[in-house]
Amino acid sequence: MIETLSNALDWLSASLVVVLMVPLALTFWRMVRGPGYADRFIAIDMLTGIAVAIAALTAGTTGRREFLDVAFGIALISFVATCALAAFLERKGSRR
Amino acid sequence: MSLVYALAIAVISACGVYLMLSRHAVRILFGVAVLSAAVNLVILYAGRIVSTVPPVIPGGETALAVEAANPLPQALILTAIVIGFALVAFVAALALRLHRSTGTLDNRALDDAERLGSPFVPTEDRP
Amino acid sequence: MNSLVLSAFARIFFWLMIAVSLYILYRGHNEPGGGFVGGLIGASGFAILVLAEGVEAARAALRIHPVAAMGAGLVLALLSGLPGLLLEGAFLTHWWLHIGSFHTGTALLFDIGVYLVVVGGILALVLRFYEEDAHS
Amino acid sequence: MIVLSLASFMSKLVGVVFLFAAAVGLIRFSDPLQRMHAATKAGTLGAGFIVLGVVLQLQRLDVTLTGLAVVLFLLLTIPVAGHLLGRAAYVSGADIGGLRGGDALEGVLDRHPGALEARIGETAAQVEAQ
Amino acid sequence: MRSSLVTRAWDCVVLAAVFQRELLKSSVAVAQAAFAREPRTASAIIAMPIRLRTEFGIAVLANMVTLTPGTCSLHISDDRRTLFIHSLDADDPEAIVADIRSTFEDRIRRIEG
Amino acid sequence: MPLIACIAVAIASALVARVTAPHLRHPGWALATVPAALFCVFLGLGLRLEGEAFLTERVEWVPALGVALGFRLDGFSLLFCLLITGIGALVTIYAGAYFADKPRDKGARFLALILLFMAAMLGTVLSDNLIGLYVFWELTSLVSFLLIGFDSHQSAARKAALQSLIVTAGGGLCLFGAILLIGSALGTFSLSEVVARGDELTASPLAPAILVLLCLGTFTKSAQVPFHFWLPNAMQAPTPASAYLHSATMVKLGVYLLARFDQAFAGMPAFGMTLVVFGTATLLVGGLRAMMQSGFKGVLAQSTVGSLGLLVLLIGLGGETAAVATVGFILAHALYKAALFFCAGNVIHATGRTQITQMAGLGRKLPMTALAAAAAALSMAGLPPMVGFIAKELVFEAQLADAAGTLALALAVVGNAAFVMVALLSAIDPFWKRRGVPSEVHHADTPGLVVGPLVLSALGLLFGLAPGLVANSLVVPAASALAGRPIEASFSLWHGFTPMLALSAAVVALGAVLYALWPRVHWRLGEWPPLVALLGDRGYYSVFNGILNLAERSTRILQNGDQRAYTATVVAATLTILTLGLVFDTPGLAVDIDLSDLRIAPVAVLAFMMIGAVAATRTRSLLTALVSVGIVGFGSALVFLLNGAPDLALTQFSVEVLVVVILTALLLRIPLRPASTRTTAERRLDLALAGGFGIVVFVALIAMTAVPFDPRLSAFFAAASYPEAWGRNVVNVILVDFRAIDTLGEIAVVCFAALGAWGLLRRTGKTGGAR
Amino acid sequence: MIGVLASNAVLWPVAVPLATAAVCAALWGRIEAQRVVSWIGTILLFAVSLALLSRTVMDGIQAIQFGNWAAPFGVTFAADRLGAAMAAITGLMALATMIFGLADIRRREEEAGFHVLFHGMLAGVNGAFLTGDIFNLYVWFEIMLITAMGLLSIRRTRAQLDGTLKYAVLNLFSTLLFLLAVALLYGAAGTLNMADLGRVLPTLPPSATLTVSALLFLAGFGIKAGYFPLFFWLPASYHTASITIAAIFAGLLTKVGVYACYRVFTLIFAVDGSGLRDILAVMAAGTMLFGVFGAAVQWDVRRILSFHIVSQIGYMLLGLALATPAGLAGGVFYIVHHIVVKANLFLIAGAIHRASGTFDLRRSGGLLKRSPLLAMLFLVPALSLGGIPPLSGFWAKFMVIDAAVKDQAWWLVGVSLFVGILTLYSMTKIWMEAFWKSPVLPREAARPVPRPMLVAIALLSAVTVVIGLVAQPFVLYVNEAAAGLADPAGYIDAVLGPGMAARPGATP
Ligand code: NA
Ligand code: NA
Repeated sequence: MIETLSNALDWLSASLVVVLMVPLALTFWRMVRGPGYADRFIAIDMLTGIAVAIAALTAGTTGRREFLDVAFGIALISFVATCALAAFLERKGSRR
Repeated sequence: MSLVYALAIAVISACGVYLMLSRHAVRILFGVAVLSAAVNLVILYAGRIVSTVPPVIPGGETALAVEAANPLPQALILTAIVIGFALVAFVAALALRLHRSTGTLDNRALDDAERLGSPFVPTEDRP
Repeated sequence: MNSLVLSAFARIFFWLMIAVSLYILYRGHNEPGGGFVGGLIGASGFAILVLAEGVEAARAALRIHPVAAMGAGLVLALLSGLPGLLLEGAFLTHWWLHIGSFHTGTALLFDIGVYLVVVGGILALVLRFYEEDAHS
Repeated sequence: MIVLSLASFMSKLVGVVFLFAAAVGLIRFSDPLQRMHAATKAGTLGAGFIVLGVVLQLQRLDVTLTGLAVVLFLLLTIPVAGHLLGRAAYVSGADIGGLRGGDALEGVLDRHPGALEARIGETAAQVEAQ
Repeated sequence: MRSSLVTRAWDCVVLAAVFQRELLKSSVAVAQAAFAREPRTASAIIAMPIRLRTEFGIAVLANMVTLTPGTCSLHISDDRRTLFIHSLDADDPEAIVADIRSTFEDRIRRIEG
Repeated sequence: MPLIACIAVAIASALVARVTAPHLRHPGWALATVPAALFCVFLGLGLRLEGEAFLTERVEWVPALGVALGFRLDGFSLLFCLLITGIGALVTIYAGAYFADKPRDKGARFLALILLFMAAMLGTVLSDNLIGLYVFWELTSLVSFLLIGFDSHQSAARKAALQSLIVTAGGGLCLFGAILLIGSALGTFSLSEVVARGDELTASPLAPAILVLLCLGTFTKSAQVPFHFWLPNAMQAPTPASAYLHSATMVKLGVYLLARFDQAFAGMPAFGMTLVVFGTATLLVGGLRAMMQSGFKGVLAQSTVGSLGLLVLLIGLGGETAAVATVGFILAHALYKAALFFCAGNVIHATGRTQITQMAGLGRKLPMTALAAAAAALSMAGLPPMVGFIAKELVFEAQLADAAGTLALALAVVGNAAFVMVALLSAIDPFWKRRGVPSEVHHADTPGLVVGPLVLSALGLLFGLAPGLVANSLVVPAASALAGRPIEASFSLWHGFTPMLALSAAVVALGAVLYALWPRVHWRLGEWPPLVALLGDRGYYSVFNGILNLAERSTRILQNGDQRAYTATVVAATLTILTLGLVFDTPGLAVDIDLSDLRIAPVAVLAFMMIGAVAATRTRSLLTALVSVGIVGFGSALVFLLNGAPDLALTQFSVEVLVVVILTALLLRIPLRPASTRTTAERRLDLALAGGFGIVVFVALIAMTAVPFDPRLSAFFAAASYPEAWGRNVVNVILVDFRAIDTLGEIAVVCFAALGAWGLLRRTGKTGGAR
Repeated sequence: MIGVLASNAVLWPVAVPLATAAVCAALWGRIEAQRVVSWIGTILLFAVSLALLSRTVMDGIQAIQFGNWAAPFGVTFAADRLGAAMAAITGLMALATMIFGLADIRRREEEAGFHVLFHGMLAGVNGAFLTGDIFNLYVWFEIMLITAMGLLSIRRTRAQLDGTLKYAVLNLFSTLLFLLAVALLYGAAGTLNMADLGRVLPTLPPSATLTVSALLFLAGFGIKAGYFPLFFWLPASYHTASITIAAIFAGLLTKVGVYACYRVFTLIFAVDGSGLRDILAVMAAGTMLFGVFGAAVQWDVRRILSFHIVSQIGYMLLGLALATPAGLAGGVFYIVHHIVVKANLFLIAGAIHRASGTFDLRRSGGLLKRSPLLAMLFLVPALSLGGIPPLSGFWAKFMVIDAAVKDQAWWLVGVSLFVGILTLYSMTKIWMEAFWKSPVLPREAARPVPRPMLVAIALLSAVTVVIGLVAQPFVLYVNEAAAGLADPAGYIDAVLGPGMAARPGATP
């Protein structure tokens, strides 16, 4: 019984990655379709969370810490991209 | 699964080639990036995509598990990613410099190299 | 970018990233990471400085010229192969020091070289791309 | 044991739901600033819950430390990122249709009257001139 | 009048806990809004006078504001006296300001000492 | 090794001349000692040759290619060697005097070239190895080019030089082709061996090709129709060069080689017929064009063309008499034509004029020149008692003896009459013509300028009076060498009343008539467009310019300056070869497709990547494109993440971030929505090309499914990573240890790319821009 | 110690320039110090490349395994006669161009990283010549590409930037095709070591993957090498580079593409008995013909020479297309000869520019009087390129065309001969316009040719003359090199261990 439940949970955990494909698709949609540059950039920022989530879930399903390390790296570094995008938007978009 | 990978790689590389056929320097740059990504996937594909286990030897063991992913393509891709990045960065710098120097990135307006010493351009017209 | 929030946190991010990058560099031989990823994260730290405080601040933070850093990294990577060449007869044969279950060797030197090249190279790129156009 | 598994799964599930909500918000909200609320907050929290779930699932010290570090980094970076993006959106003249309750920033920050994408959409020559 | 180090450390812990709670509340709110039948349409940018001494304190406040329900810091005036906040809820700006003041700003001031 | 020594001395003398001539008081006389000495050596060597006897020397040069410096002196080459060195000595003296009033350095350069040319000539006629022969052959073309363009400030000289080089070196390449074919057919490059194995040669399937290429090579050199035009244009060269190269020696190389091969092609009648046809045509064209000229050197040059035609005709004929006639005519022609050129040079040098019509009454002012001209002209006209008479008799005899010759005989009479006319014109008009004002001269005869013509004319007389001097020592051995067997031939002044004598008389009479007509017809003929078009170098220029036009058009099309056209062509070419290869080289397409391992998440990510890639191509906004490309990159990171490659995922993700950092900085400064750069048609074509590329990639990838994977390398890394390289992250161990050199190269790329970008984006206008 | 250095002879021609580049980069901003290091590096490179050559001649194929990891697991460097010759000629080119550069390279170019990029490029070139690993070859190609782009654009004139862009696009495409080919090959054969590939591939059944891989190699290398119809980037860019750089490009870079073709299509894939042969033959003819056509219509010396690179590449490709030992030998001879000659001609173009003030032949002139020594020195490479005996180019043409004759490839023989005359024509054009013709530009435009330029030109001309006059050892050398290419068993054994070539199925 418990084993069955445990197995079911494992299976469900694994399929959570599949579920995450939906927010990923929506985010991509926002990235490509905009309409504004700000919208696209916000969507790109959102990718960080999804990427961390997928990495973490993979770590969970495989039981390997290496994937959590990836999440760790993503969490840290993606911020730079957001900064760059914001800087771009502010400088390109401002009156100057 | 191979079929899906093959299809995706084919589509992505076709898009890369299409972008590279543009006359705009930055689109060409994007083409290089896309085609590079496709080729990286080809390397992964060539090593046979069969496993989700990372090729890291767990503590306490001395050899990689049999079911681990093929590490060699990963190492090759890593090298290729880095090289691709370096090239993209250089071409971006080139594009920026081109724009600063000529005010355009459209290849139809960029003919300084072909005009230099061209027999088909009148002498007094040459830079 | 003239943002108080960013500039107040920039140095924290910078040092955090440098620290993390060194950690990732160090442990790369056994876990995901290594000189390249470490270098990328380190360079990102500098990129934060560039974005928050400008090009000069980042240059000052590196202290040596980014190109010289790349050169030094490349030299280091080459040098790390020499002990193996002289002692084992083949270039890039790494030389190991074993302390119990702890192993370190010239491979780490090599990775440090990679790290330096990546940090210097990417910083060079970012600096140039974020310099204000003084002309044009 | 099974309790932890269950908790872990629930945590992940909550995370996924939050991420889902964030993505839906990203699609449904009417202007960039509203969308940003969804992305930064719900997205971050969703990721955090999932990491927490994995920490609960694996129950190892190294995983726990790494997981905590991930959450810490997310909490550190997301608000700054949100702040920067929001301000940039505002300055660049992004179309903030939902802003009906007043704009205290008007006159404080130099907001461009037209959205960037609208401006460059017109002619390339115009962009050249700026 | 600076409070003791111990007090300030305790305040930090409290602040962090409060912050977690607020973050949770904020996310739930966003999730609700996202799935709501009628997506909200009216938001506002409001100005909040701030009384913090240090830049770092201001930055921390701004970040916390961002991560709390329905609000996001957009800008800090050049004289460091006003924080501009985007609020998803445009109904009662004063209440929002008062809420932020009580949950975050006062605590941060205490930690600043 | 006397032969090699002779050639070496000749080459060395050229260098010596270049260095010492500017410092010598009489460089011509001094340097003439070298050819004179060589002449004596060859005379000495010749006296030791009897009948078919010959002298060979051989030094290996590139034995790996079958190339030796093989030299062979027989009667025929002896004749040439004596002419080359003997006339060479006189030309050297003459050139010294000719350039006496010019800057010394210029004279030195000229003398050096003349001596170098002599060396090249000697090498050609002495070479037995065909490759060696070709080396010297091309050297003569080259020196000829330098000499024709010697007055390089004149565009006419440069033009003529280029023309001669194109024709003779182009012909040289044909000769080269012939030589390679011969080597391929017979396995040897030895000329004597090839001649000895003539039957094998003619039996070879390559024989027709060899014949054609050989004729092209020799006809160009010896100015045969249709390559006759370059030789008269070559008169742009200073006269000593004209006398030496373009009348007496170099142009006879073609004849020399044809004569050599005559015996080898004995079994192939087409060879003889070709020569007769082209030789006769050349004889007529030369004669006719001589009638059209009025320049002194030009007239002589045209008659040289005719003479060369006559020689080729003779070689084409069979029989012993033809061989003797060939040899005799070569000898006589060299003597009189060089002498006449010297005389022409003297007149031109003294008066500064070039047209015969502008010259008059020079007989008293340049008496020695006039005397020499008269004697040489007698020989040329084929009048007794000159050697030219003997030669002409032999020519007619040979023609009468051969069926093909009889056919050409009538035409030959006309051609020979033209020679008579030229002879009369050269000997009479400039010197003794009454009409017009006597020309002014800048100087009288000088010893250096007259010794050459006088000696040559005197020899013409001497050999005519005493043919025995040369008959058995020179003519018969040479003819025997050509025929490949000992020949009993009569080389004497008087044969009695023969048909040949009658023909000679007719020729002289006809020649006299032509001479009388010349003042009235030459300019009319010379300006008659159809004739000019037919006989001039218009054909050459239409071919030449045709090729250049083709070149220009192809270059305009191919290298059109359009980047997209380049890329499109490259992609199209790549696709073409891929398609050809797949169609012809792959037996079917084996695939092994398994859909049971389908996982949804990677499939979704791959789908997103495809959509991203397509979106990147669809949008006109660079920013949207950047975002779409970002999807592809981010998608790769996820694919890596989902397939057990955390290192890759992290790296790809980090790289994506830095790409955003850099590219946004780029996009900040450029228009984000550039106008479209492709027309709809171009876009369609690009779509087709890109689609084709995708299909090929797809085929290659699914075909891989049927290939079993060889996991040797990965298995080794899996096993050795920790025990031998002390690392648990196998990917990283590969990077820093197993394949560290890759990584070293990779960081070098990063270093150089960053450095290049650093340099590209340095500030302008300041030094220290590298900061 | 000496023993270790000597047994790693194949390492140094790569390590020395790479280290030189690295040290120069580390000395950033200190131009004088960089110059000293750069010179030491150049001389050392010349020395070690000669040492490698002599060791290869004495002891046969030199192979090293990096990190002592046995092939095919690690990365191998191996020098057979072909590789050693290429490395040696690279050393010579480096020396000559550095000498020339004394009078040509400006301080501003040095500040922009000339020394780093120059030695980096040499490392890339030598790495490509000496590596025995197909993926590693890709890495060296990229080093070459990136340094070449840096050097090409070093003066940042508009023409250089435009030229660099055109260079970049097609060469990036080329390297991507190359990498794709490597990936497919790895997927089919499971190994990257070239000797191992040569051993394994014959045992594999034919597959579309392998066919596509082979042809992608051809296309990728073909773009690099400037084959028809893939050469467009070359005439669009080479003439914009400053002369020292153009000379080393002209000499070396395209030849790396040709070399790679020779290596891959002898060791790994077989040309003979496949459709490849006809494809190569058509490409060779087109390369010769359209290259020389392009050259014939140009008036700018650099452009003439650039198109001639293409044209001459056709002869080298012809050698490979024949796929006979004689053809390969001719091709190898052609490569070696042409590197020297073409680099020299570019150097002379620089000297012509100095002495007459222009690269435009129509405005040039009078150099025979102004610089008779230069005129003499010009004739050597020009006539050699034109195939005039007894210079090096004659033997090269002789060997290639003779191989075509022996192979009864008549139309190729015809095209080769025809192209020969047009080659001579365009060399003559330079001679007539720049040297013979009276000067067009005023005297002030002309400057005396600096001594270092003449020294460099004389050095290379001397090499051309020596190869021409003493051709026998060179012919023997390339014959052996070609024999090694035609039968790669020796190479395979040297890399994988004795007897491995004979056991295609075995696992080392
Ligand atoms: Na070249
Ligand atoms: Na050519």
